[in-house]
Amino acid sequence: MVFVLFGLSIIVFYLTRGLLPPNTALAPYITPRMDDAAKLSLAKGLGVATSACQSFEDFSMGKSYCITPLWNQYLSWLLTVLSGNWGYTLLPGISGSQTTWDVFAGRFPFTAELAIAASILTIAIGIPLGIISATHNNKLPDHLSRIVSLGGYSIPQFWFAVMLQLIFVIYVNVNGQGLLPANGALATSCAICIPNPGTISTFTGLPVIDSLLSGNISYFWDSLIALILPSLTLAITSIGALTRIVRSSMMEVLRQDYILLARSKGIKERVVIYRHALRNAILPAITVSGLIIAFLLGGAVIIEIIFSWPGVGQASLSAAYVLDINFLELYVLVTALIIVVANLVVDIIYAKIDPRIRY
Amino acid sequence: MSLTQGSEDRNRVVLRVSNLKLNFHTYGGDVKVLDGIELYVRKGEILGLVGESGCGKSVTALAIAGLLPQNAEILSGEILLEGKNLLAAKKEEIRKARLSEIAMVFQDPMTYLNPVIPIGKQISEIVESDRQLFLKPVIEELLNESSTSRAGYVERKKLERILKDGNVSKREFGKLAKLYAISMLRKVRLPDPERVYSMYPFELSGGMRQRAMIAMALARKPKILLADEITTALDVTVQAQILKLLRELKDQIDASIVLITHDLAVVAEVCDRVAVMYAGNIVEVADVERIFSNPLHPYTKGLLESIIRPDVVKDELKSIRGSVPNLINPPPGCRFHPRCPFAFGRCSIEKPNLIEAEPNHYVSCFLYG
Amino acid sequence: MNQAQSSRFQEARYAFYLFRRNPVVLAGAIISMAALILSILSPYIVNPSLWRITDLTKRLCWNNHMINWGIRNVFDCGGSTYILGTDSYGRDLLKMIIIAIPLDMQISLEVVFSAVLIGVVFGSVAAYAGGIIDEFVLRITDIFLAVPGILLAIVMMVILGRTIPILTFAVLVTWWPTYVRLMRSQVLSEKEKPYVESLKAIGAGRFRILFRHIIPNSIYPIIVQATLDIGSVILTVSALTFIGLTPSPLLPELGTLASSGAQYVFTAPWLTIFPGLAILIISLGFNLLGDGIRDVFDPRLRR
Amino acid sequence: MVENLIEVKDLYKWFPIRSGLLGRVKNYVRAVDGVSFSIKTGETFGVVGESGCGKTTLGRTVIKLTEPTSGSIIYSGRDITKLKGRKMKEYKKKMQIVFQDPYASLDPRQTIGSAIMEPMFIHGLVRDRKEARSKAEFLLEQVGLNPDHFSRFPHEFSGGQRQRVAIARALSLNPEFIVLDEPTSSLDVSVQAQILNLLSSLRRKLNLTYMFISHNLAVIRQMCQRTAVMYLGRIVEIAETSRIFENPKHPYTVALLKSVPLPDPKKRKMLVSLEGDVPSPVNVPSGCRFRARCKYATELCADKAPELIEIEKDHWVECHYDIDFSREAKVNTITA
Repeated sequence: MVFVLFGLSIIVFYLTRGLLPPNTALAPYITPRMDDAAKLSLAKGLGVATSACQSFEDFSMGKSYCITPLWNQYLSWLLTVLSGNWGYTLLPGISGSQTTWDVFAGRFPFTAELAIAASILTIAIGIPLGIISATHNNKLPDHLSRIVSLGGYSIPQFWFAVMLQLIFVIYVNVNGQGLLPANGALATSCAICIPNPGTISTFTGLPVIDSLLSGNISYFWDSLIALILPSLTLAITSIGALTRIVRSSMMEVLRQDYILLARSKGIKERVVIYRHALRNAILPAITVSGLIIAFLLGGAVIIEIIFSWPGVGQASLSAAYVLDINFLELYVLVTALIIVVANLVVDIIYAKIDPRIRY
Repeated sequence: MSLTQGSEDRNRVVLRVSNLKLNFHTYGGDVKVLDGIELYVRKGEILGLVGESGCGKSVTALAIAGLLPQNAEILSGEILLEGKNLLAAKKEEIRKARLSEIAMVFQDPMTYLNPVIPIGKQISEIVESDRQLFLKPVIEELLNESSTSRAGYVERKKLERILKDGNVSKREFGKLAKLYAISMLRKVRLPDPERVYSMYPFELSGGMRQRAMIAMALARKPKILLADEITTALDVTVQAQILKLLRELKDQIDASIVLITHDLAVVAEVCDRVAVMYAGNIVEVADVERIFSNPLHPYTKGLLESIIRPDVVKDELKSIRGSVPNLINPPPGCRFHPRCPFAFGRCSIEKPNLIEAEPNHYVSCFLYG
Repeated sequence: MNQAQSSRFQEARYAFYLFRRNPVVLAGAIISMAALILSILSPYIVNPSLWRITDLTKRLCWNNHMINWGIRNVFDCGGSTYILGTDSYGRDLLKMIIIAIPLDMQISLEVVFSAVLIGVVFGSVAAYAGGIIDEFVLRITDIFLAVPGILLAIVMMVILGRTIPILTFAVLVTWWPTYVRLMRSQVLSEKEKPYVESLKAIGAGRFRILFRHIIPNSIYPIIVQATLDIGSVILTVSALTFIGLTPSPLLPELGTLASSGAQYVFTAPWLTIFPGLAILIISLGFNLLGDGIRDVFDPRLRR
Repeated sequence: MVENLIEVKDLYKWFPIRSGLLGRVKNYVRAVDGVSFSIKTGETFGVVGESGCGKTTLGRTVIKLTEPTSGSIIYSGRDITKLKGRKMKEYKKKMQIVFQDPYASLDPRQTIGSAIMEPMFIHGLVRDRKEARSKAEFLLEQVGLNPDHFSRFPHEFSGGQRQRVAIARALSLNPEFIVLDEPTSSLDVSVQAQILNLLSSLRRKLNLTYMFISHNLAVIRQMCQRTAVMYLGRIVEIAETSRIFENPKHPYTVALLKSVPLPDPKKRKMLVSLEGDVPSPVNVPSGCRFRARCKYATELCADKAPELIEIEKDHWVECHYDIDFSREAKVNTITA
């Protein structure tokens, strides 16, 4: 687990530092008032420039005597970053100098909210659909479910998003207003995004939950509605994937001898399916849920851009364009951390359900 | 048909299968698995159903229990359980029949027990599924047990009260069901049944799993127990234990047992009567002694001759020539005729009926009329 | 070799039977074949350099009266009928889509083919060698499986440049670990089978057993996964180009075409609808086919 | 000619049970736990025991399909225990094995012809494909299959036919010694007899030596000249087969024989002679490993593990006591 994060940090570091001019590493830490001498000492302080380096110009030109070896840079970067110093954000359109960490932390709850909502949709739709499909093998519900799931799995998310916007803005509208909002969560236009500052207090950072906890029902309702289209779009692919997995593992389990025995006992078919089959069939679905979380977090980038959702994904594209590498590194590592932790949780749940693993 | 007109005492027949024909649909064509099965089971007897793999003996059992796979199609026949035709019954009625009248025990209990549910729960869920139906048997069993054991005088009073009221909460019944399951585990001689109750199948040995599966069948107090190759996957010493258990249980419970096996030695050891199957037909039925001392059908003769005995050394082992026919295109007439040393013209044209060649000895072969 | 042919013939007949039994799968096969054939024939149908010719007087036209969009101010520029309208550069959208399909297919096939190759080699070697080699390969895949693919691709494309080869590479980087894992688990289960032991007994060497017997027997799930992934790669590639990571906004690539229309979605919806629909149909075709192949080659469903 | 084709001395095969991240060895499965015996040239040597007793592992270790943990295997006078690579290949050619499950022991994607020819190519026994093919067709005929079936796939055959293919394949290297690991236990009764007859006639015709592993006492009695009874990784009794059946000396052998049902309803017996199951080969009981199930067990049995001793000529028993079993119900009587 630590190994994964460590290995990943090397890859990301190489990609962002090894391939880009040394200046980019410095950029997040430079303040407007710095002169070249200050910049040079900053570079030395960050372990990018050698102590032998004479002028900032040489450093910027990438003169070899000025640049420390890459592994050295990596170690000092690791130290800097682990001490919590992620520098200032380079994202455009942000007033004042906000730190990368603050921007990330302010935006992250929106992404989390989206991913959580999509996970809930995936599970709530994917699993029942898979079961129905398996228990009605090669009958009408199976064919319908196959079309829905494979369709969901095949549909371009960006296109689905645009189509939803088109439908709800143009074709389905009430009093000239779209039925569902086509854009954005209910956040003030943001660098550090805060859901309507002042109207609700912050507990978890997730607007939907915070508004509920604050007792602001109308805000809760609005933010829930704003969540519908983006989370549905984000979930559509994983719903398809999960449905297929549940279907095939359910069909496999239904062919097992112990299902025949359960049926031979004369207990109700409902009990056979939900107690005897589902518990076994769900195991492969749990195994892939780690992958699904990775997929949802990654897919959030595109959805957030299309729906102007104020999460980290949306910011990541601008961050890439302005080479705000600290933001990107932070994003990749936090996401990877979530995925690794999710996989750990998956293992624990797996062992809970399958007694053979426990021993 | 002949079997129903025989010199059989009708009142003692619990289960009767007549003219059961069924096909399996496969991509290669329809497999004619059963070709008019005639069978009856008397009260309290152990009937051996013998035949080689693929002869349809397991399918017959599955048909009786209403557990045929989806690609099976029943063409004709009746399965009468105490006069009620199961083939004409509704799905729900057949399920109820499985719940209380027909119990099935399978071979290789590793794959037949649910790996993620504790053994005991797999037993108690049966009685818990129908409180009304099982209230009386459960409490009677528990009363019975508490009278033999020292424990639980207070329990006894409570049980009697519940029995009198005929009414119990779901929670309360859950507790009773657990006790009942433990008593069933004890009945099949599992050591330390309280502990086994909460164990998972993978923690038990093959013999213990087989016992647990028998306990599941007993829990229902069935009228018919279909035991499908229950000792095939076991070692000889464990097989001996299970066969002994089966014989003991037969005296204790009020059930008829159909023992499906390919092993004639097992049949000789425990059965009262034997039905021999070949390629989807019953070819011979008689008392176990008669079958072994005076087999009539050429297939039965061949089968008996090809048994390798631990007490006899032969120079050359005998076997039946040829191999089992493909049931997509079974031979016309008697399905055994291509392998039969006594076959004559009529055998390849006409199908012989099961006739009573001697009293209570039925055979389907033209050699006997 | 008459007998062998008859045996193989039976296999084929069985496969065909399973296909035929399921019309949905058959549809998938037809769509996938059509996409492949269209990719090959595309240069003969439409001049492949047509995309460079822009005519801003004909931008965002719709003169196909079969469809009424229900939108005001649809601009009809007359002339010959553009079945799918024109795009924001005045090019015939249908022709652009026909030019675009081979490009997307090519990227997708390259990614999938390379991923399969890497997966088969590293996966089987890891599983068969076991020990430290296995552990090492496994950890490396762990690292790559923990990266959100799109994000890594964005970073790579911004840093390394927005070109088609880098796009292909960026997608491949997150795609190969799945195949290594899949192949590894296949080989692991295959090498425990009794026939492998009987091969050892006749004195067959490790390489013969691995390459002649284990790999051919474990390849079917890989083929299924590859078929399914042809569609998925197209989805990922077009998503990346849709958000702007495209070599040129003029490039006839399905995601780019849809992207250039996204800003006009409320006035000229066809611009987004049809390229997206093309992606959907191709992807669906391969997914249906892959799903069908899985059923056909599923050993549990046989006999 | 050497009288003993194979001599096995003090053979051990322990499988490590690994666990945890670093794969540390936690315990061992003691599948074969100190076994010595010899097989005479030309005989059929039976190994009988219940599942998990280590008989299959023993068969595999003897032909070095798995490497022994310790002990020695002497093949016609030469110690082959430590041989590797090229030198071992020579001996591998002489020693073959036929497995239990004919459905799984053939590569499903390989025609049976190619499966039979493969060993010949590996060992360079044939000059070209043509020669290999004609030899394969000859082998098919020899095991009672139609040579025209050369290009068919395993799934087109029945269990008995597949076992014939497996035998043909084992024969393709002209071996001297064949381990038969439960060769008929997954077959039907009538087919079983055919395969056993085939094996007997091949042994006579080709001068083969068999090690016949089975749990089926009837088959062992029919096929083997001498028999070893295994229990939990050790041989508890070795003698001529008729001696084992008529005058068994180990309580386990007696119990085993008494558990076998006879196909004769007039000879019904109370079968049960042993309670409980075989203990796990991971936690082997101290002293005599059979004592927990043995009704004759004493304190001595718990304290000290018995050694395999020769109580009569060529009759070895691993028991502290010489128990008189004549009062036990007569097990089996010869009638033919």
